[in-house]
Amino acid sequence: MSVSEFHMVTIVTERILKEDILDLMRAQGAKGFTLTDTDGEGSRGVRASDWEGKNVKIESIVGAEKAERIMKAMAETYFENYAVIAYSYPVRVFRGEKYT
Amino acid sequence: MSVSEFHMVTIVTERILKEDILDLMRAQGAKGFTLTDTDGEGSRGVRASDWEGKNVKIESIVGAEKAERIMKAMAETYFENYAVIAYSYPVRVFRGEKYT
Amino acid sequence: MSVSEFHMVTIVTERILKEDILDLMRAQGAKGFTLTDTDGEGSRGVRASDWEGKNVKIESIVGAEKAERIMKAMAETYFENYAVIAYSYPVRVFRGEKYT
Amino acid sequence: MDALLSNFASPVVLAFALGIIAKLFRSDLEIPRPLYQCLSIYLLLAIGLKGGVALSETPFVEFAYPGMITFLLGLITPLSAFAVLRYMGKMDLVNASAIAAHYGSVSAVTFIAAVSYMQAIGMSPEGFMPTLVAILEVPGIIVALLIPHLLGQAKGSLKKALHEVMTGSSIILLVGGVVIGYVAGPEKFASVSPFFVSGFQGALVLFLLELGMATARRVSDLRKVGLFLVGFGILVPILHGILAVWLGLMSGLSVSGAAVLAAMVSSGSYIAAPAAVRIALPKANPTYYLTASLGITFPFNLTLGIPLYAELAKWIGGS
Amino acid sequence: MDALLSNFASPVVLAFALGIIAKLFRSDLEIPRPLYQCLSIYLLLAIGLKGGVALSETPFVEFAYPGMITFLLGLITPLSAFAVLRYMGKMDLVNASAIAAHYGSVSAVTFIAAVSYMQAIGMSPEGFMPTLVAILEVPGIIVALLIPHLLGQAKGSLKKALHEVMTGSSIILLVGGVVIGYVAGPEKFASVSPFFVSGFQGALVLFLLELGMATARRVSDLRKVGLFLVGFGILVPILHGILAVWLGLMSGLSVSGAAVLAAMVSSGSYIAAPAAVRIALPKANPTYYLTASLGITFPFNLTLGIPLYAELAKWIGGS
Amino acid sequence: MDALLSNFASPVVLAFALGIIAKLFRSDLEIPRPLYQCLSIYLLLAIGLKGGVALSETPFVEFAYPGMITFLLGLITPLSAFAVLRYMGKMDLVNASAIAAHYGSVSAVTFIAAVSYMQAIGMSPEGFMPTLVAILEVPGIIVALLIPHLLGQAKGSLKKALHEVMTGSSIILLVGGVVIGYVAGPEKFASVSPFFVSGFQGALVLFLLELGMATARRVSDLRKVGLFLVGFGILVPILHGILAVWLGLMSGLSVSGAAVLAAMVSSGSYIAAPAAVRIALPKANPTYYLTASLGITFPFNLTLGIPLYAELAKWIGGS
Ligand SMILES: Nc1ncnc2c1ncn2[C@@H]1O[C@H](COP(=O)(O)O)[C@@H](O)[C@H]1O
Ligand SMILES: Nc1ncnc2c1ncn2[C@@H]1O[C@H](COP(=O)(O)O)[C@@H](O)[C@H]1O
Ligand SMILES: Nc1ncnc2c1ncn2[C@@H]1O[C@H](COP(=O)(O)O)[C@@H](O)[C@H]1O
Ligand code: NA
Ligand code: NA
Ligand code: NA
Repeated sequence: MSVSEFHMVTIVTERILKEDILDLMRAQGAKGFTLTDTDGEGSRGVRASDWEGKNVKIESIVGAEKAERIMKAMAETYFENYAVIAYSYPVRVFRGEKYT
Repeated sequence: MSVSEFHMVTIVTERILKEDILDLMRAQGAKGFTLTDTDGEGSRGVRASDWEGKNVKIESIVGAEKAERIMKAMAETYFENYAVIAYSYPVRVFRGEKYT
Repeated sequence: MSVSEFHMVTIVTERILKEDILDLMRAQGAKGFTLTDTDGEGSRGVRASDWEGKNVKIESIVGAEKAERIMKAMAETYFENYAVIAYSYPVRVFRGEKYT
Repeated sequence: MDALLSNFASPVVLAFALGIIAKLFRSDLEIPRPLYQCLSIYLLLAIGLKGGVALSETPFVEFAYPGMITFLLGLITPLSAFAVLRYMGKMDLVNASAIAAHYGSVSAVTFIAAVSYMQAIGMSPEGFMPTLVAILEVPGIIVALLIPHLLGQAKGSLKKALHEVMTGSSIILLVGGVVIGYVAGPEKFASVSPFFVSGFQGALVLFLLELGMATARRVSDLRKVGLFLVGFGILVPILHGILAVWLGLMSGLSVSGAAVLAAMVSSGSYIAAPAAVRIALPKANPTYYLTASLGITFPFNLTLGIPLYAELAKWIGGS
Repeated sequence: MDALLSNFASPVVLAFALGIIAKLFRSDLEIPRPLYQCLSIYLLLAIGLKGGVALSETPFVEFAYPGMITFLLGLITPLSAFAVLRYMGKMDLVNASAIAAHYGSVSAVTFIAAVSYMQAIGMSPEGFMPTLVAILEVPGIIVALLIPHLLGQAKGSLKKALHEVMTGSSIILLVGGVVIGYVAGPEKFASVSPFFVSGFQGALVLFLLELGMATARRVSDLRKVGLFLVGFGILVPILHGILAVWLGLMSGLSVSGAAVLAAMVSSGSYIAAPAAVRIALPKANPTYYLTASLGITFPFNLTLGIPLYAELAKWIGGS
Repeated sequence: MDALLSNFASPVVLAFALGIIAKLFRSDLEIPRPLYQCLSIYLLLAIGLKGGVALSETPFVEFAYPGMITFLLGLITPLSAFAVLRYMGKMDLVNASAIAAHYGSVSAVTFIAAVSYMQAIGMSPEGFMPTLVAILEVPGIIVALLIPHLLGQAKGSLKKALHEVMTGSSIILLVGGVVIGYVAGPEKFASVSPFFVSGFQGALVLFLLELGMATARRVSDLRKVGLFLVGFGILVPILHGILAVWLGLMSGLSVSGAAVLAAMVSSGSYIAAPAAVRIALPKANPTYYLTASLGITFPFNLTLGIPLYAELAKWIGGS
């Protein structure tokens, strides 16, 4: 079984944006997601999610190119108005077909 | 204090397999785990875990060789029939003795 | 928009130390955190957190130098007496100004 | 007809409908998973406790036949369900067994809904009925899982699955509740009865709100499972229901007891069975078994099935 | 004065105070988020159910005028709040609209506290009042959000925000509860009433404990929002309250019904409105709207506002 | 003997047993952590409230002596426990202090179980007993933690630990509940009483199910802690219990009040103390203090200790 390198794109954001961001990522070709409830503290103050539940972390393993596209789309759409961070790092996976 | 490089092996899978997979990883020499409840969406459709609770993410820091062994064992045992992904990435740690 | 490399410093520890460790990290210059509830198993046996709730994972994206400083301070202050692990890995981010 | 309308107007059925509607309108309403788990724990334990207390007041002879008949139905129904799926539906062995395991077991909520319905129309089923739920929970799953394992076609571990079904939370809570209720008896139970009895129907409303949402999530899978399974999910429960009414009356149950037994026997499990099947038959497709038991049979029983079994029991029981 | 002291000594107000004190002492007390969510679901559904049952027993004519007046107040109050903020407070368009949306909607807990207060002083507001909460929940938010969108100054999606507010969990639970209660009627409701009625006040104690802690977390933001907003959060509710008492009495509500209506109308939403505003007006600063509605108006109403509206209603209603 | 058997058959003790059995059979039954937290919050607040209401009806003189005696016992018991551990058990200073802190404080659940037991055998302890729980919660922990800090052998922060124990959730809820109950008084408490009183025993059943599972998880540690600690966990509580019965009766408590006081004093804390010890004495081994208080003393008290203290009180009290 062959090992290959992909990119883990991670978004941490307000709960309220979850569905929107998943749509954006699907549109850029992400095939799967792992979602985790998180709390957070960042450069912005309080926000509505106090009441709607916590932040959500969205993780998706994708190819290098898709990773770039998702990060870019995120930055353009959300960075100005919403509490959101995005980062990526390389991961090694088995059965890479799954993620492309 | 010396810094050394290890591998973070991460498994995301159905709740129902948790104990089995921890056993497999212990058998391959993993010394500790961090477990997180997660939700997920992947290439498979609905599954029983709708009712038993969510996915679980299992993270374990191990040496390079053990990482390879765990990933392989996972792929052979579970990839065909179960909803599971496995990936790994290098991490830097202090007090590396702990993980070997 | 420019991409830059930062370090993700991750701490997994007993719930009871959460506020203390956040203070330590803020003192070393961390600007934001993502907190996740986790369960865990490590080299130590049972601990008080059985009753106070689970482990907590603290993630913070910081520059290389701060990462080093945080890891060191953690090792000196907590490794002896408490259940805690710390590791770091490089991540790529957009809008890097946020983390410095 | 009146009975039917009255059933539709019960808070429990209406809450189920509200859950479905909320999902259809894409509401962000969510029952937090811990609440759902708490409600399950509470309802199962409460059922067990009440059954145990009632059992402690029932002479053994009164309970013996209904208990045996229930056990028997737990052995028969998975086989009949399997036969229909495999030979009429031409379904593959593994999926047929997986679905059969669900219909061999029982849905506790259908049971509760049936009891409430009977009480609402002024009839009172035997107090020990919850004990029958505990008896019906396990055997059907085992019988169905044995089929592919005996034929050597399974891939998972039967042993693990058996352990899972025998020590799964639903059976521990049900059986544990029965034992606690039986040992404590009515007097000692009195102190906990406000919590477990008075609050019961209200807790059920919240539970059915969640079940409604879960059902709605499953509706989109109806296309995937095909017309045969939809028919199966309605007709086989009716057949099982008729059988249960008949055997139940023969075993000495009252008319309303037989109707409740029919609801139990006809229902498909969606808590104990899925967990066991996932382990014993990993190749079985959850879309089939969950959609059948939760997406088809459960709403059918809740709305039409239960009144139907009640009429059947009155008719056969001649009252 | 006596009434005031008595209000301060109610378990619900005391629990609120306990929550504030716990946070001031930096206690690690935490209401687990799932419990907070459960309590919200329970309280909203219970309010709806009780309102629906009462409505099923109310002749349409009795309800028609109060219903219309409430709707009208839902249209007027966001505009008056906006006017004060924009023209007296010189607040920018987006933040003024965001705050106005909160004061156009309603805080369900303030409503409950008002009803409890009335009952404690021996008066009984109309049973259908909860239905008015449902009527008041939505229109004010929509009116306020329309302002910047009509002026082309918003950045978020009005369509998404409207969907959010129409299908948000609070409105689904309130309206769903009213419909279920109305269809089920008092007889079928009886079985679930121990859960939804007897437990209500106690559940409220836990909820206010959490609200107290949430309020305390917000107190440190008081400096940030400035004196104008503090004044706004006290005076505008009083004005809205007077208006509501007057219109409520005109519409045929009893004295205590008018007082409860005043509490509702004067209150600021902190569940439905924040979610909608976050989507429709992402540039609005949550510190302003949350601090005003939760940090200022809510504690004011809970302690001083409600007794004040009651006195006003008695005085204007001439009883 | 009869009393003993009857104690074993109470739903609360049976639920504890069910929890142990579930874990022994490796059931996957799990009480979701938020439910466990909710139950703790509910039980502690309910205890406080009931105590406060009762206190508001008690003349000060009746309460003064029992209150002082309880405080005194909070100072003595950690010292006696420490002496036994350090000089008879040759335990190191830090672990001896850590365990002593637990036995200086109190287990709220043991208290509740004792009250229920008394009521079941037809006796009624004073209504203000819960206030004594609040008095007993803190001082013992402080005394025990001071020992190694005075000797300069501690490594953690005493200041942080004191803050933790004074503002920990259990003390906030207990004391807060007492104050709310006292201020509200019996009349205003009536509205929340169905929630906090009627539901209490049932909620306790769920809580003890979880405690049973927690105890079972600890049983495997029994080997690790050695025979001395097992003996300590049974004998020292009995000694403390005798002392408490005697002082309790002297202070004017009724026979059943003295028995309940004995159960409280003899019990080891497993909520407030572990948190404080973890901070003040990080080098202490949790296996020792948790196994002793939760794995040995709690089950002993729940099953044998409470009936024993009751007999002792009857015998010494001469009734
Ligand atoms: N430096 C950081 N490291 C890790 N997580 C962060 C960091 N900054 C922000 N976050 C997360 O991103 C969320 C939004 O951040 P912000 O937009 O800065 O308020 C926060 O609530 C945190 O969960
Ligand atoms: N591309 C992906 N990125 C991140 N997580 C994934 C991805 N694909 C699958 N997962 C996770 O793995 C679980 C099982 O995936 P699957 O076997 O594809 O259904 C999903 O529920 C997700 O939590
Ligand atoms: N090798 C490991 N890999 C991942 N997480 C670990 C590892 N070792 C310990 N942990 C986590 O760190 C916590 C404290 O570890 P310890 O101090 O070894 O008891 C554990 O409860 C786990 O959550
Ligand atoms: Na069945
Ligand atoms: Na308003
Ligand atoms: Na003690």
